[in-house]
Amino acid sequence: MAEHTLIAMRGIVKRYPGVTALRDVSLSVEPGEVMALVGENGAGKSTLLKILAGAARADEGVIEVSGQVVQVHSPRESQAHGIAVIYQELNLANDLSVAENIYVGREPKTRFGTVDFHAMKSGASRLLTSLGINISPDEIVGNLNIALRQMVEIAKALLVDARVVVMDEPTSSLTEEEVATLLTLVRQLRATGVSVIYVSHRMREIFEIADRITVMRDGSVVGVCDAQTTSPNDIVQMMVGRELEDLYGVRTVPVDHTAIPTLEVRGLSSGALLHDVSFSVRPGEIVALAGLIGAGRSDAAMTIFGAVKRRGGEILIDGQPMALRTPNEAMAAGIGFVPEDRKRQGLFLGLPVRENMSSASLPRISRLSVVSQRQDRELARRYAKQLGLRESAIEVAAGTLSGGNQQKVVLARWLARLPKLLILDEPTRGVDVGAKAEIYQLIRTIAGEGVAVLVISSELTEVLGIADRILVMREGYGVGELDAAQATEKRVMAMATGVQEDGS
Amino acid sequence: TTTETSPAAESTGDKPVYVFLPKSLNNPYWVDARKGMEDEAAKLGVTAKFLGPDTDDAAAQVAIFDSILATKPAGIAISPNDPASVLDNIAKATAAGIPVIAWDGPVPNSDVLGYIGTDNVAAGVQAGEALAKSVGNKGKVAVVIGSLSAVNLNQRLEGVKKALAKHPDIQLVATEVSGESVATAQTASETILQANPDLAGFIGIGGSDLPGIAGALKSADKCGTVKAVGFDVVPQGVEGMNNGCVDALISQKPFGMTAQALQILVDFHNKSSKLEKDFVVDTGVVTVTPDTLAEFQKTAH
Amino acid sequence: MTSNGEIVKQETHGASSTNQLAPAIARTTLGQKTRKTLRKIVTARESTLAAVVILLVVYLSWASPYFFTAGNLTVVGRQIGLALIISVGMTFVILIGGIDLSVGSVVAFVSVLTGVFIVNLGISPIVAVLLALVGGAVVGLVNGSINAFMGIPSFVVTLGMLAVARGLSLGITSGSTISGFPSEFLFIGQGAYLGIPIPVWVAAIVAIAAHLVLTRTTFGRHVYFVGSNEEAAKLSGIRVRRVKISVFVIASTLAAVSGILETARLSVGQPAAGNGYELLAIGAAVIGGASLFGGVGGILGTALGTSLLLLIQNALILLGISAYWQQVFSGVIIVGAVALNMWRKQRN
Amino acid sequence: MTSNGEIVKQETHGASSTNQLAPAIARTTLGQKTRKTLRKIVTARESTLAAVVILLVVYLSWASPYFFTAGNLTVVGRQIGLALIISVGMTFVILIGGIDLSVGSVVAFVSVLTGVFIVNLGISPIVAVLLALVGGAVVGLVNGSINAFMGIPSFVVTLGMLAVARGLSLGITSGSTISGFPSEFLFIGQGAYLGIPIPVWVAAIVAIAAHLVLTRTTFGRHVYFVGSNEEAAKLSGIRVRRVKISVFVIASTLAAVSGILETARLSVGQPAAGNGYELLAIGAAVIGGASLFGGVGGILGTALGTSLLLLIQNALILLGISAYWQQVFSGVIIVGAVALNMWRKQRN
Ligand SMILES: Nc1ncnc2c1ncn2[C@@H]1O[C@H](COP(=O)(O)OP(=O)(O)OP(=O)(O)O)[C@@H](O)[C@H]1O
Ligand SMILES: Nc1ncnc2c1ncn2[C@@H]1O[C@H](COP(=O)(O)OP(=O)(O)OP(=O)(O)O)[C@@H](O)[C@H]1O
Ligand SMILES: [Mg+2]
Ligand SMILES: [Mg+2]
Repeated sequence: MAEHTLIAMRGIVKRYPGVTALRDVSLSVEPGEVMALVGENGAGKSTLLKILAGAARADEGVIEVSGQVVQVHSPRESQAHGIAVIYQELNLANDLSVAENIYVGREPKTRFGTVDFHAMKSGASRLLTSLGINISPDEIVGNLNIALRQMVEIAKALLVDARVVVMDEPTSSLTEEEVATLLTLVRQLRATGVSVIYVSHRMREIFEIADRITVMRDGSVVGVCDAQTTSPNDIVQMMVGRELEDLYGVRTVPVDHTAIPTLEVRGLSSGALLHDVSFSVRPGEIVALAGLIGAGRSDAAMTIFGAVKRRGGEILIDGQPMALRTPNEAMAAGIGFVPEDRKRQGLFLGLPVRENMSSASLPRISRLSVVSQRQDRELARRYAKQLGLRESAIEVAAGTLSGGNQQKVVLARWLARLPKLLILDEPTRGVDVGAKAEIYQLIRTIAGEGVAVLVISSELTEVLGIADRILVMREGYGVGELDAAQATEKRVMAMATGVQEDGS
Repeated sequence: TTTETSPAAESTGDKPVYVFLPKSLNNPYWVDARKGMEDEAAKLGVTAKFLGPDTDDAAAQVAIFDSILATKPAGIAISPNDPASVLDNIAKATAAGIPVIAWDGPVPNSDVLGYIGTDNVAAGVQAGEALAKSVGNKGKVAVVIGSLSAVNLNQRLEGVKKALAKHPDIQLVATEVSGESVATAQTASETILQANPDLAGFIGIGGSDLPGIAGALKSADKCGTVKAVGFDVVPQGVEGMNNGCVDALISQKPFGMTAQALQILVDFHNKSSKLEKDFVVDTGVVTVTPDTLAEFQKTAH
Repeated sequence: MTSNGEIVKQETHGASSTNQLAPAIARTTLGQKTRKTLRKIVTARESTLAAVVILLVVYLSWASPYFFTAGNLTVVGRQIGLALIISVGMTFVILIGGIDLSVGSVVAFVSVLTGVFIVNLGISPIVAVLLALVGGAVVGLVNGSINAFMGIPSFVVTLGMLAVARGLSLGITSGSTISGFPSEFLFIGQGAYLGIPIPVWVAAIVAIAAHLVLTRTTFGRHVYFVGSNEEAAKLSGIRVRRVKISVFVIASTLAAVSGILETARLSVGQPAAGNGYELLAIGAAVIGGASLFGGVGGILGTALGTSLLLLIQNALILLGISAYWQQVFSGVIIVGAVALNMWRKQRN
Repeated sequence: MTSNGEIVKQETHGASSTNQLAPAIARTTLGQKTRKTLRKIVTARESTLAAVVILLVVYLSWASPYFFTAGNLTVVGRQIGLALIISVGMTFVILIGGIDLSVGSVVAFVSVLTGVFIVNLGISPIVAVLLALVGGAVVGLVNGSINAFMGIPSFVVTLGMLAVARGLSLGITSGSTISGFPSEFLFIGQGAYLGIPIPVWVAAIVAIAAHLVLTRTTFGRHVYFVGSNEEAAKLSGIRVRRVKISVFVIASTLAAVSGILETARLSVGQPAAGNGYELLAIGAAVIGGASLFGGVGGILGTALGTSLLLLIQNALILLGISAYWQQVFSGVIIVGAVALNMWRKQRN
């Protein structure tokens, strides 16, 4: 190759108080290649990319762009080198519109030097349409759900005339359709000579798109492989340090189909998005809600949990109709709920992980309203261990954890509460394969103990792997139910998109 | 532009230090008071400090009083924001052998050695009389007062009302607060003028009130038509009088008052005072009118 | 100041929560357009507040024969104008999620500076005014730089500056006031042009300019962005520090403008000026819908908030409410007006 | 109040950012433990501020022969105590991301109420004090309910209440002050127990209790949760409204406690009391590290902030700094102290 390596990071070291996030990491990206970056939660992927983006400073090491050593002290400087970034933790202004977010810092100007809102809106519309997203550019970002915000973040990065696009888990909350669109886009970028650094925990995507794969573990690079000559199992082995045979596990205790359903909803409606949805979950059963972005799955979950006002229908817990007007009432009825948007709905970012974990179980670990420090610590230790969090992470502020580890904290909060109905909205968003297997195992275990589980997931393989029954939703309606045995990806997709009704 | 007659952080080991505790600092009235004190201190060759809160505030004044007690001054003159609030500290000072006198405002039922100043009620009566005279004993009048809760201002108001009560043809139609702000005083006066187009006269009770009234009269072009009476001969009052916007000023002679008060304190410190316990030195109130203004200014300092 | 419709229409870009999205179809007839504009006005964030202010004006015109007179409108207008100039600056600071407690002290500082320059030093009024403005701007520069570079919360920085600027004013004058300004200087506070007081003109120009800056320029958009999500703003390549410093300079400079006009209006430079103005200005912005967490708010709301606060003061005097009870009324009215606004917003 | 180490050690649970985690190994020797505790103290959020306060005390003891005298310490202690009681309540409000501007007016309201009850109506002091406390609590209940149920920003609600409570105090008394309290009542403001003024005892108890509530109880956790992320708190089953209302009741009740003590100290019930206390209290909490965005802060920080602010006032008088320039010094010192704290934190 006559050309220079496009991006070369050499000997990068990054220390945070108490943690060394990166130890002597090197990474190279050639022009027009897709370099996948994989590794366990907390391996240092995001940190490495933030350093490349100028959002964090390396303690040691150099960055070269086209063979030139460059200083990247701010996102501005990084942008000037043609680096565009899709951050893992979305960086959007919730009070502003979609168009304004996409064009921030690059606003088109009119003849008078003012912002050309017209050009901005039409440009944003075009971009979003090319991403297969139908939202108004005037919509306030704060009103969008996390998947749509993810798409806005993607659009924002694509606006830049970049030489390399960094994508840190762009698909963690997207469904198959959007993922397919995004991968097509990545291919188009590659075809025009733009490089892409692609981070994901979904192996399928990695092997679909990557030219090379860099594997990180514990702050170091443990290998760089050619995607053609490596198998997913090799990568998982390198990441986790062991084979993963059966990711999803198998049901050991059969579901009692005669038992009174723990949860039954009849004709549930709420807001503009949920219409007449009915289904039930029996003790020990794992039911999944599948559908596309905006199908109303999260709304259904939020409504059951009392976080969204119910406009119609009935909710029965153990056969008893319940009002469930607030999350507090839902919890009293034995419901637990892991929301989809951990940053906005889940975490107390500035508070210690320990307090985050016990926040829904305080009555259990306190006497006369005084929290038992010992039980508090024990609870945190137990779940940190179960979910593969370092014990030293217990006292740090939740906001300093890696994305996947933050997700584990929210999961721990609800596992610790021992509910009889657990609603999981995207429980494994951003979680690495190893931890995923642990989480699935945990879900299996509590289901085995008789807990009813309602899972919402955008990853079809996950839905198929774990659910006993699948309810498919489209545009706020329940459009069909499938037994695990009958379900295939094709059938679920067909129902979800409504392209080819087969109505079994 | 320092306050004291001595440098800021001098050692006060042997030299006696006298402290004056005014109600506040940010009012021209206190500028004259301070100058009187400074001139006298220079004359007597003693150190005197002028320490007060930024704005009228009883608790802040007591906090300063508290702190100053620790420095064991040779004598204290206090102009209380609220007489009851300083009783405790006066008792402590007296117990520590520090002579305390009330100045500018009395502290009844206290351990103070005596009082030098004016009678605020009497001053109010004089102001009321001056206004009655200037409006020809009839018509609507309005009051602008710095604060509804300041003891001295309430006493003046009481005097004003007492005087006006003797004139049945005079009606008090509005009492508004300025919060000791010239801007608010002017705003309130302007609005009163709107609501009472036939207003005959104004009285400004606090130090910032007359300047505001004068400004309002000027901007409404009613100088001379609507009479204005106020307290303290402050620069803006004088200017207003020269412009024909102000008709009478009630002076409490702050300059002479502090000078005399310092002399009294020094005498007490030196045990040479001929004044008895609970003395009252009435420094008198003067009504200054445009005719007597020049004369007053000559003699005041 | 400007026609209501105009402002509301632009305002909805800002950070409104109107969810009524018109379909993407471009073929809108004229009738549709008018209806759309109308609906936008009615559903705009500020519409209820505007309605409250209008109702107050109507009520006052009915209840007091003196309210709707040229004289009183001039009086109220000037007061609103002087306060609005400060509130507009405060709005910028609040929009980035900051607060500026020092504006009142800046008024005092500038009042004293103007007095010293013009009266004591005999500098020509125009030069003196410019120098005083520079003085105000420097205060803002200090506030902004400490906030942006040291990361000290703006509340603390400006609380310190509140004391420092007030202390300087007291120290420079030893507590005395400065009078004896030439009449050409006094004109800018007391005079009128086309029957409208100069401060009203200045306030109108300031408010319209600020509105245009906030809604139409990249700087304005960046102000909103920084306030909405500072981290995201930084990652998007916005020079966050520069925005912050600019915003504090704007706030202080506008406070200085108001301070100069007030000095001219009162004919006196005084260290006691501007006491408590910070609360009035913050209150006006927040009543007008600005969020102290940043990212939400606008000049139209602030103008309405300022008007409401000062109209209430005017009303209580005109209606002859006892001074002892005025504050009770004013507190209740303020909360009531905002409650109405909230209730409307939630129902939408 | 209590030994420094104790508090610091507990404090780090609150919402600290110390990331120095001891290894998980349980076999810690005594020496290690001491070193751990020491390190925790040194790296705690508040340590630099504490160092500044200690340095100030040391400097003052050296610079002024009057500072470290029983008399002066009593004086400063009482001032700090009275302010701290209010600041503690304010800390609760700030922790949930709110603000309470009405505390100063509550002091006035309660001061007047106490006067009316004891002097005018002749109610026995104990009953009168309890009634006055209820009065204060009711103010908080109103603030909290309007904020929680109508969603009106606390700034607006308490700005309204600032006016209403002050207006009521003025209206009830027609502006006059009330004196003539029996000496058993005055004792709680002027007296001492074991040589330490009663207000200091009260403040110490309040501060320690508040610290324990915030760090040890479920309610305290809820306060931090609500301030850190209201949405997440709601979804964790926390009754957010209840927490909000409680917090405002706490703030108002503590302001009432301080108001009663101050009334006893000044021997007078006055409608002008408490003017500007809100800024002092908010300032103390923020200087002590609390964030106005909620979720960050603690009682230790607030206590240090309050001490700093009042020590400066005392120092400037003792050192004989001209009253006209004192504010300049105090502003600079405040910002300087916080800057030091920031700088230390960033270096860590
Ligand atoms: N601001 C911070 N302060 C302290 N530690 C941090 C901070 N940011 C990251 N870390 C630590 O750095 C390490 C690497 O985190 P990073 O986010 O890079 O992981 P990751 O590989 O992206 O993981 P994931 O797949 O979960 O996103 C983690 O141990 C994390 O706790
Ligand atoms: N086209 C759209 N334009 C604007 N907002 C939309 C659109 N589609 C969905 N939304 C918003 O996003 C939310 C989608 O609902 P919900 O989150 O329940 O769907 P979901 O099936 O869980 O989808 P996802 O998998 O993306 O979370 C709704 O609250 C709606 O306001
Ligand atoms: Mg990551
Ligand atoms: Mg969803």
